[in-house]
Amino acid sequence: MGIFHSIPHTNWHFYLALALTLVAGIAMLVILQLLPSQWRRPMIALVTFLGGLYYFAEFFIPVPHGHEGNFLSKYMDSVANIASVIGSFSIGLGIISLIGVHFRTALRQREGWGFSTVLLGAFAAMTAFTLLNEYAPHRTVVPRTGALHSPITNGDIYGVLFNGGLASLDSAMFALIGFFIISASYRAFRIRSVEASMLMVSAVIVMLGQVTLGSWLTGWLPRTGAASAFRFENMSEYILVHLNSPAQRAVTFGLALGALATSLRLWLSLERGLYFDQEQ
Amino acid sequence: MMAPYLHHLLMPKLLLGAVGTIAIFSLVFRENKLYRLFEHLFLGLATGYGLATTWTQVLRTKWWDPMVVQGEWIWILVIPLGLMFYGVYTKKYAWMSRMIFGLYFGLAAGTVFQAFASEYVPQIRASFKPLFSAPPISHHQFGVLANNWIFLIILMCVLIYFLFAFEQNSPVVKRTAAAGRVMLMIAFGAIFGSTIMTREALLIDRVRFLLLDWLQINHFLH
Amino acid sequence: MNDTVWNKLQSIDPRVLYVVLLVIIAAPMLFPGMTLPIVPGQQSKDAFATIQKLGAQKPAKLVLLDGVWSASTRGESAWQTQAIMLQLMRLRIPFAIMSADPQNPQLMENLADALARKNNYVYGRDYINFGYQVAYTQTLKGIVRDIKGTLKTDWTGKPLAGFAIMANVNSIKDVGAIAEITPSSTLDSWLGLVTQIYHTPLIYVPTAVMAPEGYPFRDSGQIAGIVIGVKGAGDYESLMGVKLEGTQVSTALSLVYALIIFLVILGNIGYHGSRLAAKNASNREKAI
Amino acid sequence: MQHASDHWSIAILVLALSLIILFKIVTAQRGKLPTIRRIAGLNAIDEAVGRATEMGRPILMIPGIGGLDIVSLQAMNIFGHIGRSVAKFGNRTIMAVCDAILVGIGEEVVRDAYTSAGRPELFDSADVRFLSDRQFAFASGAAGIIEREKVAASFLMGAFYAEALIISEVGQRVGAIQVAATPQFTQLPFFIATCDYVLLGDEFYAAAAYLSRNPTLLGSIVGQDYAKLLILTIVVIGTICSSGLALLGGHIGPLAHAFKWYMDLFTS
Repeated sequence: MGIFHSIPHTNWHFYLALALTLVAGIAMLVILQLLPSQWRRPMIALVTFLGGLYYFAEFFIPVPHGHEGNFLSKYMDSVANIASVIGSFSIGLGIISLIGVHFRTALRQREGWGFSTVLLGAFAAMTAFTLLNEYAPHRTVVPRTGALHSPITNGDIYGVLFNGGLASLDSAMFALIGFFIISASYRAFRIRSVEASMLMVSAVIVMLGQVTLGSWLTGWLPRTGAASAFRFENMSEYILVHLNSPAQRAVTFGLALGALATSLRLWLSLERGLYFDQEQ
Repeated sequence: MMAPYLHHLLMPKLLLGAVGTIAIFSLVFRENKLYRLFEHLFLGLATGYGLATTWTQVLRTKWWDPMVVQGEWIWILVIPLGLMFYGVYTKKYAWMSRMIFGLYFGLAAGTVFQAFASEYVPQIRASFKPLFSAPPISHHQFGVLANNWIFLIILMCVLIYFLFAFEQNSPVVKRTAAAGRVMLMIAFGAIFGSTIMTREALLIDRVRFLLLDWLQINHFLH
Repeated sequence: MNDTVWNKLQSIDPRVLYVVLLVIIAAPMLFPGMTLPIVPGQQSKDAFATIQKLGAQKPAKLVLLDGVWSASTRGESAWQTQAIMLQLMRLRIPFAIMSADPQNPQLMENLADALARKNNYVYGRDYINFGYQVAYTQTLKGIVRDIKGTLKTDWTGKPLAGFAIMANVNSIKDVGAIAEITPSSTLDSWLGLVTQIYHTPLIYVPTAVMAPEGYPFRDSGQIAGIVIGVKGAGDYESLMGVKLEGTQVSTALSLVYALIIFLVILGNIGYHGSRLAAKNASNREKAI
Repeated sequence: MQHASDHWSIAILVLALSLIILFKIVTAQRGKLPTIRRIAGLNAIDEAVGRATEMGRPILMIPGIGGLDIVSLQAMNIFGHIGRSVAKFGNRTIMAVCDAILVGIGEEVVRDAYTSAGRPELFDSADVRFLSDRQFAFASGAAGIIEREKVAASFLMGAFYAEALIISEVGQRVGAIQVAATPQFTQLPFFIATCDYVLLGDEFYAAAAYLSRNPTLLGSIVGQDYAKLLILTIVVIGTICSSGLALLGGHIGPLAHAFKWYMDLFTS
């Protein structure tokens, strides 16, 4: 923040500046549209390159002695902010996609239009009450009557929608994994091949290393000495620390290089229009 | 006696949470109307919440306030830039959306160098583990050295499995790569096993919510 | 051929498994008396002993409970937190709550308040809640030198200087131990920024998934003990000789694990049984 | 480390790796087309697509639940290629996305796939669906689609987390052929347990090259391989150095200094 010139919003110059800049911005779009279309691909490539260049330069330009960063570093936050602000304008794409589909379904009463209506209603209600809870949490919606001991406020309704609705649906969905992990392990842990068996054996050892059940089975083994290595908790720890981590690290190296390569190809637009093939 | 209990069961927040949980759980038996209802409710709530918080947490704090309150007029430029996204819906302006996407491709790509240096090079360094040690070697030291050998061997096997440019037809490479896959499976098994507790604990917590917090069965038991 | 016992064994309808699972999970809640004996793991014992040692010295130093968990891992983290708080209260050790998640202060406070009522602990005298710390790294760097100056107020916004419990608590030097109750990888920042400086004992209280991150540091002595997931909470309760949620949930977990292993065995019997059967069948055909 | 000048040696390593990759890309573009080993999961794609067409059931693509980053873009890249063969068969593609920006990109990718296969009329923008940017809301929506559309094949490629098992287990239940690829090491076990084919580790990054035979991508893969070998060499030499130091014990000499110097090159 604070890197941009500012005019107090009480001053009419501020509104003039706003208007002019907005006009200029739209004019820029018009001009872009008028430019010859064979310029478009190179322009996209240029913009992409410039987008990446900032971070590249910020990293590689030497930092003068006794300084926190180089001359680009102080704009890091601003760049991140601008990116997230412009990016958040794209939320419309998502809303149009989801709401659009269900709006049409509801309107034309296609199969399942009832569900679409519920979705639209929930969407409207949640948007409204999240904002109302932000701006007027204590405003009364339903006044206190005989049945009600206290009036219902925006905050109350938001609480029901968020805690009763969103949050508990979140954890319910998360908890489904508890069911599926059972059927998945029942199906997957078969001694079919060396690989499948290894998957199963290490999974079972680690499981037994975690619960009392395992402590019973090998609890009789001595705490120390060679034999202690065969206690489930120790075997499981050995697998997790000494067998898991090198494999994981090797994979990480590959993935890091993959990301590096993909970034280079994108940044320098080497991928001859993979995403944007049909350039009209 | 019954009235307060009923009142408790019907408390909106609890009731919605409980019925919603049951609806979601019903999916594991079969997709059904109740699940579908709450799925749509869920998506609606989530999208509405997303939209509202995009305003309260991003646009208002990072854009509107700086622009209107602090008077940083230049921020208005964000509107035409943001509009470019919507070119995607028309053939004529689609390329403009590609331009703004391009900007984001660039931003996403540019950060990789610093990330690689700060996240992954340390892991390279951490792999320099001694395989020998000056005698006398204690019992503990011996164990450490043995583990370092195992570390290096597994690291090599797995890395070699992930070589693509070289057809793995030389028996040595083939075997090493095969060993690499086996090592991977051991690692995957370990992860699978160590994840179960956390997942089941969560399911148990939801069932507790239904039986104890909502139905309060413990009151009937004693 | 498809309805042989072997095939039945290796293709049980998942929905049957889910019902059995639900029954197993619900059982310990329906019959609270029904608990399996718990064999505490070494990791939990080390953690437990560390705090017992603090309780032995009078006046006991403040213990800092750092909560990174939110409602989504309540199923594990809450019972771990409860077990540790109970041990602290029984030893009359003062403790402070600090959070790295916006939801966490309320969740921890609820647990603390509920226990406080039974163990006559008073907020501000015996325990305090520093609340959610936004700039986490800066906070950690700060509290090493000056706790009151860095955190300034408790979670309700009252100045820390006004609380009796903070009278002799200035820097991390005055903290007897730190418990990191976390479902994510926050260990490094504590080891790197805080504990190494005055070798404050750190107790690692992760969800079961995160436990492996702690092992290397336990071996190097940078961690005093690990309370692993809900099993850790159960261990802890058995070490204190109480049976709370930790024990109950561990019991359910042990049963679930037993179920999984039983199913894996069934599946393999079925799988290999049917293969053997098929082999014999084909051999017989050859003989004829 | 925040800046190259904190540790030049490390920055130079990053540059060297980048240059190796770029060099291989350029040589490949110059027409020296490299071959890469077969990747089991990917040969299955045409089979999956073909079977889906026979059954007359749609194909589901999910580019993970990450935002607009390298991983999601790589996933879109792969889907661009799968999409082409789907379009050739004249089948229907449903793409479920978890990030608003990716909706736009997804539309582009799928439309391009149908257009370049000469079947633009088959593209329906309503089939590129934003479900939610909230992890488990997205999972519930994805599960719903899989169940109701009875998808015949689903391709789960990109950044997946806990929801991975939910989505793939539901898919397995409706009998979809599932091919998964994710850089999230901790989710691979669950894909292995539920999917027919799983691309491990950076097979995820090799996939696009393998499918497209596009020189740039193939070159990049070869470059990545050489980069891996460089890293392996660095690790081996590093191991020798640290072993050497250990063997020398406390004894300080030019050799010990050399060992330390090498190890410090990579110490940040």
